[in-house]
Amino acid sequence: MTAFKKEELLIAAMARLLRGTRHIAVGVSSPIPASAALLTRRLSGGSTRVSILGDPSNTFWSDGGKELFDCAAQGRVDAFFFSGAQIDGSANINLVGIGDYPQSKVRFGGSYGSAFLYYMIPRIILFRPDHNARVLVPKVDFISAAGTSPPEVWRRGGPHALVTGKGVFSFDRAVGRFTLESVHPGSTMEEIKDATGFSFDVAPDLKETEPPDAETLDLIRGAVGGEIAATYPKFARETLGVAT
Amino acid sequence: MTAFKKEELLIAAMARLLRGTRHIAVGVSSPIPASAALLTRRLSGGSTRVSILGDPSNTFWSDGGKELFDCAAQGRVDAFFFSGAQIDGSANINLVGIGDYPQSKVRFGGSYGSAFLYYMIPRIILFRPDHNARVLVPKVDFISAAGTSPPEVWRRGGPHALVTGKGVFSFDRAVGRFTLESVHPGSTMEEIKDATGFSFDVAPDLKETEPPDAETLDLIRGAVGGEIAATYPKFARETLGVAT
Amino acid sequence: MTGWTSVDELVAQIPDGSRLALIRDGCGVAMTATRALLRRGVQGLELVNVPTGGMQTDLLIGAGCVAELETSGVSLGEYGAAGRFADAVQRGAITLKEATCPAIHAGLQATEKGAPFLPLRGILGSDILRFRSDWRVIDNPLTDGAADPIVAIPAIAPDVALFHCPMADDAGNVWVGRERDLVTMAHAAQTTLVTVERRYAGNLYDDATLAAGTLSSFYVTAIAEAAEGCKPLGLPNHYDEDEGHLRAYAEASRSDATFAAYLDQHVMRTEVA
Amino acid sequence: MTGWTSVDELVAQIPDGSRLALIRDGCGVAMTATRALLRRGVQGLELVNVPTGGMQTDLLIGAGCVAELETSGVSLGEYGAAGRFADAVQRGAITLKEATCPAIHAGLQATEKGAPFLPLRGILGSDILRFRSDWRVIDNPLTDGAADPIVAIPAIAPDVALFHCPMADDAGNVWVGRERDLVTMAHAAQTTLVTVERRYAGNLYDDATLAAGTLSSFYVTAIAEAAEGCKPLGLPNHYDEDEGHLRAYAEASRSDATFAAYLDQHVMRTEVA
Repeated sequence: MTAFKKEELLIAAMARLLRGTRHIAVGVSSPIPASAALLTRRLSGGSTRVSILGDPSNTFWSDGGKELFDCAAQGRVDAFFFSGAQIDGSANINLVGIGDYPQSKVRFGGSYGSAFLYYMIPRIILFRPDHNARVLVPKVDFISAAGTSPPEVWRRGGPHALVTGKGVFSFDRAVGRFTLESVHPGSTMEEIKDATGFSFDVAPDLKETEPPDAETLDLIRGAVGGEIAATYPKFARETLGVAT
Repeated sequence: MTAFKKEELLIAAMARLLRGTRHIAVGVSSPIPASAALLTRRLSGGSTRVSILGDPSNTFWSDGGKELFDCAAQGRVDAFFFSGAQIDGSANINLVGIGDYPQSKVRFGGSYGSAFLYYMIPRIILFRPDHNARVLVPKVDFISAAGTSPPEVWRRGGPHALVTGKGVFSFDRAVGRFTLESVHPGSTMEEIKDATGFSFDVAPDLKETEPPDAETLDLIRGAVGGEIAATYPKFARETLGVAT
Repeated sequence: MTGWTSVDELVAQIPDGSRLALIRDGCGVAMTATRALLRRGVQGLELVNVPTGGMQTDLLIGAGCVAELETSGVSLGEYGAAGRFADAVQRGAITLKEATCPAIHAGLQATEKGAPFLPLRGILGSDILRFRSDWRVIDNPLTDGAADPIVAIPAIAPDVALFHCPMADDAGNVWVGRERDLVTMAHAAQTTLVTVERRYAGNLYDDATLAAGTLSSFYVTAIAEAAEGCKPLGLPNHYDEDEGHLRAYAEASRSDATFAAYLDQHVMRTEVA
Repeated sequence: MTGWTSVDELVAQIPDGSRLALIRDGCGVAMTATRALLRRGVQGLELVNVPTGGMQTDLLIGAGCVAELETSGVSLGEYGAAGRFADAVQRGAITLKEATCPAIHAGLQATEKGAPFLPLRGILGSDILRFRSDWRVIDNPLTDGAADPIVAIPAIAPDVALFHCPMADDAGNVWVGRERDLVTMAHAAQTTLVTVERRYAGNLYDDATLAAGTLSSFYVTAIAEAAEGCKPLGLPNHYDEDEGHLRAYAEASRSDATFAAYLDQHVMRTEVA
């Protein structure tokens, strides 16, 4: 097996979660999600459309910043990525602050579009490379966007999976719980349990996260790397080894 | 006094009603209102803006057909003109049909934007050159847009005046009635009463409609005629005597 | 975007019974495509005029293709009344959803924004409201109890939007220019079909000036080339309307018999350049 | 349109206490004008980020010019946290109206359309809603009784909109290109102030291609020329952001003292080309 970096594993793992989507949108400051989206487009033979906010060559917006939200509301965005300063076991995310709102102990940027997109886009992938109990908490201090909603609330979208530096979780919206589906090479289930502040289920067929095969690595380091360099030159150069 | 045509009298009379407006919009198929608006712009020294639907050199719209309505909703249109297949004494207008709706005996085009603009634009001038009891009726068969509203209805706009081929009426929104303010040269108050299907008040100082003076006629036949010829060449040529 | 195709293949993507959104005169009425649709013998259309109709709507009604019409008004402008429209309404041959221009814009924008309705000022007191059982009067929820009625306009969700533009590129991006209502229609419709004057060589997004007036291929289902595709109506900056033709159509639209003759002569015979 | 003026005269038209709408990074942030506004010592601004803020918002907050901020998020992007924003929030020095991006768009569009509110899906269950006493949850009036809660976003009515564009013509028409949010801002605001890279010789409406990306002078109060007016931020197709400057700003924004030094050095001294 070819050697691979953790970032390459994450890109490949997220691309598997994106399979079959027609349109993936990626927010700013997201080199790994953007790479996963571009890899998905490559693997789809170009049929998957990718919109990368802030990359003019990969965006078709011509109706202002509202177009992403309108587009998602029309059901035309299939997948998107969120991070979270905190994520809890009900898939609530906190992008606002730690401690009591509003005078939080730590203040982050804000909820951005999450309080809308989480309800509109079918496959939201939560992504947080650093997997620890300060991030993955029993209950978030501020709910920027709720993981689940009562039945009377109109909702098309929601959490699909959580990808961290240690493993991949699926999320069951009916039950409102995460299930650990795979553990990354080098991590263990025990380690994940210790580093996770919320309780979760474990898949009966818990696997090791499938490493990227040689062909996938070639794509990541080649075609995808070349494309991602337009927006993230440093990431392309230093992580994917692209000559920029 | 210089000889003038009926149309020139109407243009001058309407321009008096438009004095002091910042922005006049004019709909399609309205050569006399458009001429009155352009005359107002001339008399204002250019400070009054005129938007003529369908005339690219006199429109600034670049946000689609919705822009006129949004613009009026923002309070940025001060004056507009409506006609009416029927107009009643409460300033209700009917642009839809004569007889029982929907299978009217006579069917017209429809209400267009009237059901919105009548509520949004402060000075709506009703204009109907043919003044008779078939048009000016006790009660319209279909209210496309209501002349007045109960106090709880948000309303910035409404009927300001009615200009016909025989005279000029003002409209009192609090009372909900027209008042005859002036009678065109060649008409009489008796003739107007006979030709009007609704009851109206008469101004204590009822006057003859002031004919256009020589300077105004020069403007109408000169500068205004030249401008109106872009949209209404036949009108400019045959009525205002513009060489086109 | 499924790709570039012929006008006949384009209109084949408008199923009978579709809710079909059509733009108003002077903003890109796809007349060549409409004639192809008439020749196909489309049935049961539910037209949505954005926000008004003219000859195109009158033709489709006269030919018996229309089951329902949502409109703020139909006329032939300075050429007079839309005879087949008026006749069909008077005979009760079509279901008419009487509207007012900004309500149709608001309904499409509601769909564009994924909202079930948009609130709209005005309208109260108009008989339009009496006959629109789908429109609701609600109280402005922000007044804390003070009465402030306002009309909730339900979202309008067309199956298909059909219009004509100056150009599109190979990738299927369409240059709409100032006609932003076409953007709203495409956002609101499930399927968007476009005819264009010509193909643009290159990608419209590569030119920042053209990009400002471009609708992405993402919203476009199929495109066909149709030079002078608005005629006998006009396309701004390209060609004026054919006044003689429109005057003759206005005459023809006054009776079933004269309309049938027009339809046979100008529509049913195969389009010839 | 009152006309072309200087940057200092332009910002003189932003009264203390104004509700000021500002566009997000990368879409035409008027940084030269913002520095002039800071030098003027503006007070008590109620900022509306459309829909997010960056260095511009952080600067105005750090300099003590802001009483209230409506935003969906403030950060310096890849350069890190907006230090003065975070500090002011933690100290309770500004009133924060926490929002989410499409709610700010909807609020401006409500004003654009003269509607008291627009309904918006999502949001329910978010703590944003708990802290926005001005937002209301209503029942969708179209369901005939079935529960379907939806949030009513009140209209946002800025006193002033301030942004930067590539060019404007003598008549005051402004070429905004693809940045349609600027159009919405101008429609929603009472006063619209624009800085531009350069004057365009001629009338933008005379060119159908340029007209498609043009905001009419009708909506524009005043314009000033400010070459590189977004710097150290970027303007698409014109110049990139100044990474070194932004990195240094991010450092400076971490404390009052370092921020004060930045402000003195880069803002308070008269702008030099």
